[in-house]
Amino acid sequence: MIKKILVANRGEIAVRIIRSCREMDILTVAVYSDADRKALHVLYADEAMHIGPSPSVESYLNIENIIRAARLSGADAIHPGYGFLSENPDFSARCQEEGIVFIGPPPRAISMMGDKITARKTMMDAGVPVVPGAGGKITSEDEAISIIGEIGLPVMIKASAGGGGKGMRLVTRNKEITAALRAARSEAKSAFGDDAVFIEKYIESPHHIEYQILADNHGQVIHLFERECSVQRRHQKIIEETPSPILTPQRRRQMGEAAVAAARAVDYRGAGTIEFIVDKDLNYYFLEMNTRLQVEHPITERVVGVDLVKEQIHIANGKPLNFAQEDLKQQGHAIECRVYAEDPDNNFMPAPGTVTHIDIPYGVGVRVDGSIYEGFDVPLFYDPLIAKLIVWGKDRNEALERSRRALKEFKITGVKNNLRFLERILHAKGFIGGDYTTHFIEEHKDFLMREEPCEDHCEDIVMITAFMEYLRKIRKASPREMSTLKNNWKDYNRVRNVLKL
Amino acid sequence: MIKKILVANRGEIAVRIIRSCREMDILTVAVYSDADRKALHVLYADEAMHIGPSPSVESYLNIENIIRAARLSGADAIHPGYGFLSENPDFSARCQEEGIVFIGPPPRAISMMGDKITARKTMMDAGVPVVPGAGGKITSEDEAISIIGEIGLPVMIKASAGGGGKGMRLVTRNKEITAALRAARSEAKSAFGDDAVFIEKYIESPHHIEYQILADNHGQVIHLFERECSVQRRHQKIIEETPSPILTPQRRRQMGEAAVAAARAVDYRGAGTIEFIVDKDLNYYFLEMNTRLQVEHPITERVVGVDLVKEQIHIANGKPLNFAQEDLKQQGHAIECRVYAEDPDNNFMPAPGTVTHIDIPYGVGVRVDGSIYEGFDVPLFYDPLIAKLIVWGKDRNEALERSRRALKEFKITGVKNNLRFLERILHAKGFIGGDYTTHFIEEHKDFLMREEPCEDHCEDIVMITAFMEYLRKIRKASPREMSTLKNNWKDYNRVRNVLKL
Amino acid sequence: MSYEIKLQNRIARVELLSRQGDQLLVAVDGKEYSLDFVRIGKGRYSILHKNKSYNVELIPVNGIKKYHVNTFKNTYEVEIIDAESAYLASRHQGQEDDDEAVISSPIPGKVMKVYVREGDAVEAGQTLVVIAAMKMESEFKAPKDGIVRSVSASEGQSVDARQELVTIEFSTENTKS
Amino acid sequence: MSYEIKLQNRIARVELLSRQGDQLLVAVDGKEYSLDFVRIGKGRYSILHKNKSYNVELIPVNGIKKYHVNTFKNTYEVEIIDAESAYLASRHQGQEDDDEAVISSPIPGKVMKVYVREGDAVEAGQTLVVIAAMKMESEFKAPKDGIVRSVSASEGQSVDARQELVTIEFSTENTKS
Repeated sequence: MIKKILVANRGEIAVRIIRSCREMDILTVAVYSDADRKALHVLYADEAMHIGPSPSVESYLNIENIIRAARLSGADAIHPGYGFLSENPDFSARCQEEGIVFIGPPPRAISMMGDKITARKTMMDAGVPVVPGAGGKITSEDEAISIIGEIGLPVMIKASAGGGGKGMRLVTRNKEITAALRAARSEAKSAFGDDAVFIEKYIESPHHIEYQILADNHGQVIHLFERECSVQRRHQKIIEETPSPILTPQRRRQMGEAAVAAARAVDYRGAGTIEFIVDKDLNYYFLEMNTRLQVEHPITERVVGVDLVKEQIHIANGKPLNFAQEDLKQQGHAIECRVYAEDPDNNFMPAPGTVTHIDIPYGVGVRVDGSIYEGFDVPLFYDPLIAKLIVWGKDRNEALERSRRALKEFKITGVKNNLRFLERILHAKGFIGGDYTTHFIEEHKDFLMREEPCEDHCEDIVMITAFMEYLRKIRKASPREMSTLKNNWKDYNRVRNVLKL
Repeated sequence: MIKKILVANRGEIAVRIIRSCREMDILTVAVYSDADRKALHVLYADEAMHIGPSPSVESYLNIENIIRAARLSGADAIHPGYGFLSENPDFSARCQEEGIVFIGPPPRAISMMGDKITARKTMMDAGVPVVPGAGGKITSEDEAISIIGEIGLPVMIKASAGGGGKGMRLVTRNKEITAALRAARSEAKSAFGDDAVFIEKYIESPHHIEYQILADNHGQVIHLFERECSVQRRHQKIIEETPSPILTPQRRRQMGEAAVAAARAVDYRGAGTIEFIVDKDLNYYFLEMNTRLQVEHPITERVVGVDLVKEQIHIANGKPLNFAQEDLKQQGHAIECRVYAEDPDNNFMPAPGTVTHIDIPYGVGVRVDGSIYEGFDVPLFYDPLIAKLIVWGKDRNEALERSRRALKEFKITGVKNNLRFLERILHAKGFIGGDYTTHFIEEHKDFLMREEPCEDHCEDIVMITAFMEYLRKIRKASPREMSTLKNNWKDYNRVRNVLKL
Repeated sequence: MSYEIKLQNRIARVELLSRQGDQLLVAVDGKEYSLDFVRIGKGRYSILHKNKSYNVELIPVNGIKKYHVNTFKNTYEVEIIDAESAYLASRHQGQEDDDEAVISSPIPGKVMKVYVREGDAVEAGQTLVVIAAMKMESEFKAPKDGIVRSVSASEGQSVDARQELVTIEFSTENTKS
Repeated sequence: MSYEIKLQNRIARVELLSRQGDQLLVAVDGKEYSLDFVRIGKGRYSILHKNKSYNVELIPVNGIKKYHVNTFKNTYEVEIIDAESAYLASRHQGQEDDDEAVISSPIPGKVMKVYVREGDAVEAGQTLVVIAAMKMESEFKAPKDGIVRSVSASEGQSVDARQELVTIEFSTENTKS
């Protein structure tokens, strides 16, 4: 049984993992880079160990330093969180060698799902639908052109080793093929050190829908239903919800079965996510598998009623899942809003800085997972995600209304952030309707970027308040101005009194 | 349809009601006494109106002032919260006269349930079990003695108009009867202006279990299952949970049916609670009905998945309930801990003061409803309840573990409070076992009041930190001391260096 | 640089031995601690000691010598004893065992019951008065055996915070000093 | 006692006409407001105006004249314009329409792409460089039409915050001033 877990991550996910460990009476070891000595996960863990300079390659991605920290602290398991080393098969293998439990899948499953072409082939063999396209890596232009002829335009050219939108090119016209192919390969080369690409049918009006799965070491694989993740900007998710507003019960079940089949095909263990692309007719295609916990896992936790981090630890402990597929149900509706330290007025550039003030929403149906506190410097080295708002309602409408209420209460000062932008999304007709695609943000840019007008006298009230605060401060500084003011009051009152006579 | 609600209350419940109104796009009017100008409900509402001096009789209990505030603000409905005017039939009637919707039951239901003897008789007629005892008010001593003879000792003598433990006396021996009777009557007289008492069989090892009910204006009455409220001190609830750890499915269903019958017997409308006393053999007896929302309603909201304030407003709007009894299920387990501004080291005396610092718990399964903020003065005029921690888990064990985790994260400084006492309760074997009675606190006093020893070096670390903070401050004040310190360092380092040679 | 520090009932001498940036070497009653000591906000510190992570929050109580202290697990009262405090403490020592007690309520309220009269002999723990305040009734009891010297509270009366209610003169083995 | 206050793009004169305890009478560009005005904490105010409840939080930005302001619904930037600020603002007026722009990244990162060379003509909105920072790639674009005067960034290079990447000289109808 695991007694002490080293959390090889930072930010909200490290804090979130430590919370569940605490509830299970498991000790935790945080690791930190130079930039993170004051980070919340360091403060919150039982122990903390320094693992290197601020750039993540030298700290959170440094396998040797993390393994050393685990050995020195006597941790018997490592939880990798998401990002960083979570999908690195070498790290998983290295933990095995060291006799440290890696809370995640075995190296082989990570490797098989990490390479898009292997994954695609494995899924086809397992009968899981994949997007029509080429089955192997393409290295010559002629081959590419003939394949595109077979599939038919539009197509998407993708880096074989890729992710995050890098090395991706959409081709809608014949004359674009060569240029797009070259651009994709050069981008793939520079981003991943590998210029192999593959070609897929481009899905118009696509929905990004993913399935949470859990697989134990005793042959049981179940899914915990879907998450709708189509609200994206630059392939980065912003708002997720579950259940998906577009799925039918029948399609939900079919896709769940496909997700379980996909996980079984790589002999998966632990928690993972099967991402599907779904077209407007609800045809679904395997996109990729994330062999780790997702940022958006809390909406599944809320609607299915399962603590996924605890389940990961139970599985790592060799315990069988203590529920079967038929025990699980979706109860109500949950929405997650991701709060980023970024500047909506400056092309959503990451905006690190010092948090001077936070108001966090509370009350019925509201969960907040975050990593900031007043006085904290959001470092510029890492992902700008600083908090997640997870809201539950008995149905989608209540979840929406409650999310709006909670976002209104949510204030972060000192660090530019997307809170007001998130509010705008929840007021957009396209989102309220529920049938939005991954093009949603782009298509609604004008509405989403518009400033909400100030109602009533609020601007005047704001100016008055700033004025009064300023008076307060200069009075403290110079008592002489005070007496001038008093004289003014007298004069004014005299005038008023005269008028009243 | 209600468009603007005046919330005739203060504290956490006022804030909680406003939250649901906001989610429904209903405007809110807060009311406040002199002491409450800076209270959170005033800050949080859309509008706020002053209704009188600090003592509640002159403000929150002042019907005229509240009605005037409702008229001036154009509110079309009043939500009374709990306490104050929530169970005052005159207030409910007065709202009706004024054409203002009272969000609560009609005056008749409040009156019938407000008088214990009428309530008892009504319940007996409706076939709801009541505690064996006298059916009417007792005004002579001889009558009392003969009735006690019939019921058999032990018995409880209770003020007919009472509540909150006032005018209550337990009699276990014959020779105590006269003295107890006199004491109860005199206490009843002074507390309620009425010395009528009644006599009931005293239930040993009693459990306090209550049922939440909802009744619409279309004849539908349903229950939302039970809450176990046996952790009490001086008849004041401290921790509540649902489901009750002692009920069997069969008994749960029977008591639910009895609760619905009880509400039907007074033609109840809105949200209400039927309180039962349950003995060790699971015999249950009607105790009283609270014709309003309860402090502990959030645990029902969490486990049943219904926002009770919204349901109250729907019912007040004349809408039929949009779920039937068979649609409702208990999902997982919820525990509420009540945080009071009180001094555990001084007999739990209410302890008003200024909140200098708060750390509120977050994360999976945690809800906080509160009314304090940093800098807020907890006034001494009102109930010392300042926050409620509501925690959900997939089963009782997880809810317990998570509550402990959340309580550990919860810190309130500047105002003495019972947070550490609550933590002790959740570690008490008697509570963990689940079969605790209303005598729990009394019986476990020694365990609950014990200080948790400090592990490791934490006391030394605390002293070092205070020391360093003090140095920091005196250095700012007198740079001269600084130089002395520097010399000391030099000396020390010199010594160290010599030793290393 | 060293001071005596009082934590609850314990007094220890704390001495800063050396400091290099965030690295402290400190002794508490001679026991040495090597700490990574970082200030994360006003009165808030993060301390790593042998990799263990401690968070300590200090909330000053009247001035700079007394603090409410929160750690993750406990809360404490801590006081810095320097020359001036030490002098005050020594002066106060003699008065610790007072021979009488004035019973008063820390908060305003209404007197519900007065159980004693002037001249009554009372036992430790015996209820003297009942005050209703903040929706609760609270019983005020005799801290030791003694004689009621005066009763200023009357039933039904409203009382202010710290207003005298009852004064008890304690009985002692060797009678009065 | 009055000052000009700037809120986003609006400037108004705010004048305190009278004050009785928490009751203020204030004019904003001559429009009178009667307010119940209470300070609830550092930079935090509760204001009742015709019963409407407003909460305003002011977070100072460098000194006492500039604030980030949070209300329940919006966030603003507000600046007090007194004699000194007014002078600075007038001095700055002439420079507002600069004839060149230095493109730099607000945060450190790595140069992924440089699309222009010295002497290139660029159009408003055209991407000049791509910087990877905080896990994101960001494109830096030309704010107006112009000519690239210098390129200091090279692909693969790490850059500091505010380090010059590209300088653009803007094209203008009436050429240079």
